[in-house]
Amino acid sequence: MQVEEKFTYETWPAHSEKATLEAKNKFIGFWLFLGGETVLFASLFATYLALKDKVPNTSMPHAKDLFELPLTFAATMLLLTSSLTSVYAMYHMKNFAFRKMMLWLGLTALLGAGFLGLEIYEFTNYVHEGHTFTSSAFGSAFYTLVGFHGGHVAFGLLWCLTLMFRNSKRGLDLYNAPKFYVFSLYWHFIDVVWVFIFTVVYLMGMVG
Amino acid sequence: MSTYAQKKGFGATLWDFLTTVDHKKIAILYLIAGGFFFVVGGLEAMFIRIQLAVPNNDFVSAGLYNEIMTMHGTTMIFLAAMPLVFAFMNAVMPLQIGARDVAFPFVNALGFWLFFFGGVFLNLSWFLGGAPDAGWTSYASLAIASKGHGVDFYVLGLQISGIGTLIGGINFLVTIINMRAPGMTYMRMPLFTWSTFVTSALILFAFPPLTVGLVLMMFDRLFGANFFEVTMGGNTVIWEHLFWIFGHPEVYILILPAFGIFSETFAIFSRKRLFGYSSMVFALVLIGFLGFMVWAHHMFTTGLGPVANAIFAVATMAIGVPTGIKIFNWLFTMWGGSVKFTTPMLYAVSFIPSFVAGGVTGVMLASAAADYQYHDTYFVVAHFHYVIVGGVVLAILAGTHLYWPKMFGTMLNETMGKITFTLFLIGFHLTFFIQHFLGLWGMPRRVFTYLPGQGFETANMVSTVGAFFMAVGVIVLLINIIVTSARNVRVGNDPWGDGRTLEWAIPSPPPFYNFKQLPLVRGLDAYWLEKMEGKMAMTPAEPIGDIHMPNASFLPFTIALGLFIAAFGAMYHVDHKPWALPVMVIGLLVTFASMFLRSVKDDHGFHIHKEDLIEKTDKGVEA
Amino acid sequence: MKRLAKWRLISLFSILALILSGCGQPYLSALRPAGEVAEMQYGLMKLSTLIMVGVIAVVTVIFILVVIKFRRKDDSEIPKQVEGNHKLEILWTVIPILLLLILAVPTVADVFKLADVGKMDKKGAHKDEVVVKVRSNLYWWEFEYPDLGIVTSQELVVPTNKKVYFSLHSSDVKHSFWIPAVGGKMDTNTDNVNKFWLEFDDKKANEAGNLFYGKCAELCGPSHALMDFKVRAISQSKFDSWVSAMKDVKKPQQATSELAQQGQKIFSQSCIGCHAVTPTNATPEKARVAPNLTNFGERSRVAGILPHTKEDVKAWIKNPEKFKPGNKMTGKYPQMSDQELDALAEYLMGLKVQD
Amino acid sequence: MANHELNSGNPRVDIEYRRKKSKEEMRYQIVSFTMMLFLTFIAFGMVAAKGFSHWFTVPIILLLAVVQVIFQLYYFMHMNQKGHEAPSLFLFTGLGVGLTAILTFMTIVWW
Repeated sequence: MQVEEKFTYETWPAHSEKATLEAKNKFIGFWLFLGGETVLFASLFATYLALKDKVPNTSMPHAKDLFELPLTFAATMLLLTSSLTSVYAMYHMKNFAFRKMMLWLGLTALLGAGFLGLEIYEFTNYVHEGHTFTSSAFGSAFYTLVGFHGGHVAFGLLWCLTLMFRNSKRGLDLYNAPKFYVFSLYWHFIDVVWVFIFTVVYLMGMVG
Repeated sequence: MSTYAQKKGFGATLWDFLTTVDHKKIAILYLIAGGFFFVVGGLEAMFIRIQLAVPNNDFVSAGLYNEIMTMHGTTMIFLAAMPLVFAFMNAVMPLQIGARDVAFPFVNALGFWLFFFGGVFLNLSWFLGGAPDAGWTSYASLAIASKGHGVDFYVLGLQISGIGTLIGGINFLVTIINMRAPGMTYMRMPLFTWSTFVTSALILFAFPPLTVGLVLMMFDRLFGANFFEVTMGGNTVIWEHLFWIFGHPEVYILILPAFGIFSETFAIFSRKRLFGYSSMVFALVLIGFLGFMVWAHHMFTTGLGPVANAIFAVATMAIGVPTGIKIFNWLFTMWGGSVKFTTPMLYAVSFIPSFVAGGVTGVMLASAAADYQYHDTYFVVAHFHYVIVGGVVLAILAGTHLYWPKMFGTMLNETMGKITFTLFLIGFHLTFFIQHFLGLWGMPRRVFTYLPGQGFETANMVSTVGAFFMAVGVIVLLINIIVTSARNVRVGNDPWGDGRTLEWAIPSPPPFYNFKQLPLVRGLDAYWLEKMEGKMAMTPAEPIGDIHMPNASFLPFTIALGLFIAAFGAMYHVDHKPWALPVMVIGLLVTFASMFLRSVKDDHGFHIHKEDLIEKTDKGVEA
Repeated sequence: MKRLAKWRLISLFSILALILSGCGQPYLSALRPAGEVAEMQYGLMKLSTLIMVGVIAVVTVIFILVVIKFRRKDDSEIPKQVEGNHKLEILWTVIPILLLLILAVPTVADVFKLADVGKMDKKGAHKDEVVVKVRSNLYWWEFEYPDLGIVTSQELVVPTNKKVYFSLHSSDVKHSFWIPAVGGKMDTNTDNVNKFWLEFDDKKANEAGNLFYGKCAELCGPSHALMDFKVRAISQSKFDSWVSAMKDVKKPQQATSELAQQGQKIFSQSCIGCHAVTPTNATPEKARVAPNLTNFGERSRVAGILPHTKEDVKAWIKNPEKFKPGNKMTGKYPQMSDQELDALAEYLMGLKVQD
Repeated sequence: MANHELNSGNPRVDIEYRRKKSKEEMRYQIVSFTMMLFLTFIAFGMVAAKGFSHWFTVPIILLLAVVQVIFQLYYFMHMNQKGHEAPSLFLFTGLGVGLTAILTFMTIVWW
């Protein structure tokens, strides 16, 4: 199959994300990369758990004193919903509905940006309470873990926007379909990591 | 090397190599760069041995010795052994499975340039105020306390080259999963391909912990974090764990490809299929799996407690079983065979006793209570040099001789090869055997000197003499390479005459598209099967058609270059140099701009047309 | 080829000669165990070596047979392509497992035995165990006896034929505490206190001249190689009298000779800020920034490495950097004239608690 | 669920079949999403309520997280479909390695 071939609704293949050899490679390669990312985040989680609440003096805030449930809940809702919107985008890609796909992708990016905004707001709050990157081992570990995730979200945003910008005039073909698909995998993976962050860092931090 | 290549000037050739995405050319780049760093690391080793030849020597100062010792370990592991292994993987593995290239040719080139710039960055430390001096393990308390920028060079250099290795690993995995020729099932893959597969999986899971460890140390040293700052609540043992979660699989990342090369060598020069193929594959996978369960045996004396020590001791011993299986399978591959002692075979044969010696001391070290005596002494130094030199380096030397004709189309001189072998093997045992005893007699490792009167003098002198044998052996190899390249006698498809796997079925060096028609694989040792039926070539699995090839690109180079530049900015940012931050930003911009360019500019590659392929066959230019 | 054979022979002989030349020095070698712990570890070494030599023997026999018997004689011969042999493969899977089990059982037992330090935390007046708090510093060692209330440096003094418990900690970077002849090592971490025990055999201590060598076994900086210490292992009664002699030093000893008195004056001007000359552990650890010199005159080495002579003391004080690069003493005190050095050395060599 | 072989020969039938399949998949995905929202509510609610003991809450919220992630992986990331053998092998191996690391860091890093 030629990658630049023009398709119609009828001829669009069922698995456009895996229709060519390049696409298959991309698909498997990205999953493997996610396997590696799992170990990366696990190492960061491990470090965080080992250094949780390790502060040089008792006057400094612990996890319990810092975190606020409503903020985390709002961030969680944003990211969860963005996961659903990117599922919708993939649904429309399958049906060769380019405009709709772009719409849902745009929504995904918007939700992601909202999440990032909340996270930045949250971090500035903590800094005011004396919990900074350099104030304690706990601080370093917290910002590194959550910041790594935030960095992934930011990179995902850039990626999403680049994809949308580059392909806005072109429409769907077998060259860019796997790209959109792989992006959606990435975005779901970010959500997976976040599920563990809000559970292990925030909720377990609040419980003590 | 390609059929399309005309006689070109130096500039054009250079540009060709800077932009190539061809796995065979990238293999040559890995071979050259890895070979260069191997010589650098070897020189460092010679300085170490000269310094230790006599007690209270002052050939190098204490501080400089620590830098040399650190760089010797780091260079040999990250910049010599791994890239050399990668060279063979790149050169041979796609051919062995009948693929036209790796899955991501662009990423393959990017991996090389990241490794290369990381290595160059690390070695620039010699000229920019001193190399890292905290040992290749760079334990946190000492590494954090280390003054100057040495450890920063270590952290940033390894980070850059580590990313290169990681994406290289993913690339090989996808290639093997997706791009095997028709009929090439998993259980028909040559053992070198299997070892590439398992090794790449280990890379995929082992490098992220290293990345995290390096990030933490970078944050601590450059950006004021407190992961390892005990007074701020930090903990240095975290580094030890992260490093060894990576570090132990790393040992297998090096040794498994060596097993692969030797498996091929034994089969080829015994003219016999590998004994117990399935159990060999099983053993490979098992070693890879166990490799992740044993890292804390490097930390027996850290004080993890008896429960942890006991568990990790027993788990470590378990690795002896699959390794033993492999040794006996190799022996029985030769049993009943028709063994020809070529240079690669000599390395393979001498590998068995050398590696067994290293392996059994490994089991001795696994016995935790006894390890309290061995730990951090010359016994350990002897052990890992027996495994790494007696395993990995011998394999690299064997592979160099074995695959040289496939990579360059000309054979290394056998006589000189055998001279190298003899000198190197004698030197190796002379250098390291005695070090077992030095350790047991009470000599700690990583000492820049020792006091007279402790009984260490003679043994150290013997060890130094041995090192010179090895050095001369390597020099002979270099001369061999120069002479061979100058003579440039061309060879055919199967220069050893006993090739068994697909890479020997096509010309040496192969055309840049590898296989004109993908071969049909009918069993293990596909080419051997055809030869036994009297055919001289593989049966094609497809009609001649257009071949899709990737375009060359300069972007891998610039992506890596950007990170290289940014690393300088990050490092000098702690000195409050006004230019540091701009340099970092510029570097990152170069990287991200290149990545952006890559994603917005479509790269559909090009096609070699069917007519061109047929035409050439008719003229008899390429088979 | 003949020359090569000769070389092989020579190297073989030299290695053999070295092995036969002994098992190292009695005061230093792990192969001359001088206590329960080292004995236990030596036992494991022997057991594992025995097993391993067995394995090597089997491999060697097959190896030699193969290499001799199956050389290619005829270039056209094609051997039979054997797939494998399940019986053989099971054999060389099961036997190694059994061999490893033989090694694993005593290993695990010993690991737990060596980690048994329950007795050291026992409280109360009847405590009979000797406990030593080891604190490692950039290139020197401090030994504190918390139950006895005394501190000494560089030279550990212990009673023989008795378990000595150690608690280990580092005050700067990670080091590792190792007395090869007496038992395996343990790291001194910056994060936590590690604990283990050793036992010093009386007879073996006598053979070793009652002085064992101790080493730092973890890379800790430029002078890692020179971070040696010594262990004076003496009988219980001698140990007791040493302890009471140490305890008797309530305030700095007064020098007797005129030269030494001069030296003492210099010492109290330039040195006492870091070096204590009383053995009490009343001062906090952080303030103890240099080796305690209470019984310096009785030690066997200067700075842990130099011969114990007046000349070496002078040379050391004159330029410590020359002997231990990167040490913390260099530059902490004013330059001294030869006359001052002479006086200082005289005073220091006179610092003895026992006659 | 989804099918690689679409060989009825009639494109119209194929399309309709595929549309139906996609719709069906979408329904599963919406159900998963609702479930995930629900589980998140429970988790946050348990912590907000503060009435439960630590030993009760922590395992439950961890379990809820695992269930959520399974929804993500199998429905949103399509791991329930064919052709995901290599992905799941590598993802779960990575998970195994990661969990070993986490277990270690929680047991033998501090004394």
